[in-house]
Amino acid sequence: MNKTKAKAAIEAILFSFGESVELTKIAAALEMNKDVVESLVRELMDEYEAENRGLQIIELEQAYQMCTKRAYYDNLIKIKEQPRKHVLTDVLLETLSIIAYKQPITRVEIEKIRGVSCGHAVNKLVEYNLVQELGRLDAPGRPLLFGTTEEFLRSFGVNSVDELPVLKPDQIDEFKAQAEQELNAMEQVGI
Amino acid sequence: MNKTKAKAAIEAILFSFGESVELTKIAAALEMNKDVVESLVRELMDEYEAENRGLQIIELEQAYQMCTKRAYYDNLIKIKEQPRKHVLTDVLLETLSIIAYKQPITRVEIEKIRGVSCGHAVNKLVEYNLVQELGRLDAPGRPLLFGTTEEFLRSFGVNSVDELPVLKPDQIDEFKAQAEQELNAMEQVGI
Amino acid sequence: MELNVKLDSFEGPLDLLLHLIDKNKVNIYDIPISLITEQYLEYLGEMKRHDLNIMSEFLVMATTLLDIKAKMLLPAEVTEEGEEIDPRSDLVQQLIEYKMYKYMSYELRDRQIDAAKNFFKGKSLPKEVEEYQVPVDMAELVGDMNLVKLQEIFKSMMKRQVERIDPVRASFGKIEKEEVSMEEEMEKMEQYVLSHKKFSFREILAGSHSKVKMIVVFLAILEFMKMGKITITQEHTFDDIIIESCME
Repeated sequence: MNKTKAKAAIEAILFSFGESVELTKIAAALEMNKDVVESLVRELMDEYEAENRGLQIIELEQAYQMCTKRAYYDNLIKIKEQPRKHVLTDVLLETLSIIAYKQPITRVEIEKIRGVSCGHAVNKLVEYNLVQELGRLDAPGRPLLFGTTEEFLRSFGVNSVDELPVLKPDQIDEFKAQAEQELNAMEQVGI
Repeated sequence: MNKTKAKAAIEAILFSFGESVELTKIAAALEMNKDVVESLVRELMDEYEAENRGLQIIELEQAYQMCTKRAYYDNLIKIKEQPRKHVLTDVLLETLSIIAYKQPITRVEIEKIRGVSCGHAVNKLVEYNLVQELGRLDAPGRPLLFGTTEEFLRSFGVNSVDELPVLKPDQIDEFKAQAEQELNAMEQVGI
Repeated sequence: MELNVKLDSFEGPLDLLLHLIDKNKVNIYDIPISLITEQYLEYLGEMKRHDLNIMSEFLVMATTLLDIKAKMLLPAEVTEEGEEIDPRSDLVQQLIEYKMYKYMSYELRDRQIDAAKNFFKGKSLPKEVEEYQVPVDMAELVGDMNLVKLQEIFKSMMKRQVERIDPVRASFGKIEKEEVSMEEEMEKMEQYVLSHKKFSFREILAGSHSKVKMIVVFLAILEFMKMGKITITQEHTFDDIIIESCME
């Protein structure tokens, strides 16, 4: 199968399945090497970026999914209802952001950061399919570990948890240092 | 909205519906004249004909639908094939062995031997083409009779059902005697 | 200070503290602990008391604040390197981390609003693909199963069927309630294990004419396994289970 046809086949696959399709599955369907297929998908993604295309291909941790470009939301919403996303309260968002950045994380650890209990919030997030159980921590009581789902990536427009905006746990110190610097600068100018 | 963007919007619309969308609906979404939209859809249809596209747009009485090009059906089928892995579970093997040695046999008789229902197992074996319906028993309710297939003989390396090593009636008596002996032995030690 | 903000609107004690720090325009690294504690307690006084769960979380923080306040009055503790330990440092750390996640949660909210503008679609496989039945790979399905094994399965099943028909009870005219005590069975089993050393699971179950007794026997076996008094082995699926004594 030549490159052009392979890309056309990838387009056909992503379109007809609608949901996210894992790279390994696409590779098997094309009977081609995974790395080659990955580079083809990337080429296709770039081509979709062109102005004359209304669709885009998003990446969700080693899987790909086709969807419309945000720019055409206004046209689409006139004739099609967008399935309602769950409205997340502040509590849910806070809990979710802690899970997203610190996963895998236990409930106790989340509670330590938030200073309040969060069993209800975690359950709700699991119910909304934004958070899932990842197994159990090898520690006394074998507490459950939580992490984010693919639906989380899709709902928040993130390719992978590694690509979450800015701050990562190890950046807290950096953040602190920065704040201190600003503080000193302010003190110097007498604020 | 310029022509390029309008076509991109049409692409987004046809994609998100997946099914056929009436021309009037597309025109409403674009807030453009129906005739103009029609000519744009036709242009888009032509563009989709290109070799590098895996999709096509088909016309259905003043409506349009985006779908996969037939040439890529095989790739789609390959994805469908991937997750399936067939195994003969214990339940299936038990049921199969009863059918093999007691054929022709009704479902009720199989259930009598296994002590549990087996409708699902029998259906699965029929799906795997190891078991087939042989007709109906001339009894109240006219229950179906099941037996093994040629595929079964081939897969298990038998030339004909007659070659199946059969359990003789006196062997069952032997089992019974054995069971009683064991029982007596146990009672002697008081269990 | 005005108390026009209800406690209900805070996510928790840390949230309230951040609000107070912000409101007083003080530096998070140099919290005027007396002032903040005082204001914090004022809020707490205004709190509706009906939800004890929420209340208790706020109270825990209040004690932490009072504890810090007390420590601030004492001479500072010193680390091995001779640095003074700020009693506020743990709280500051916690506040900063919390603040970071709170900030991130706003960022996530924005992203969710944007991402909701992408439309996805469901599966729309062509009919031919949808109706396609995956052919079964017979070689893979049958695997290493063969006629001899199949016959073994059949035999063991016929045997089980015979065993299900209770030969003793069938000869009785009436049904008697059987009292089964776990302790008694354990004792009997222990003796049996001692006297037999090696015996079959089926053999031992055949002596149990009631479900309750079977369950108790089974539990006794599990218990002995747990205690390490016996080991069990089974060569193949459907084979009998062999129980061996480990007791001296």
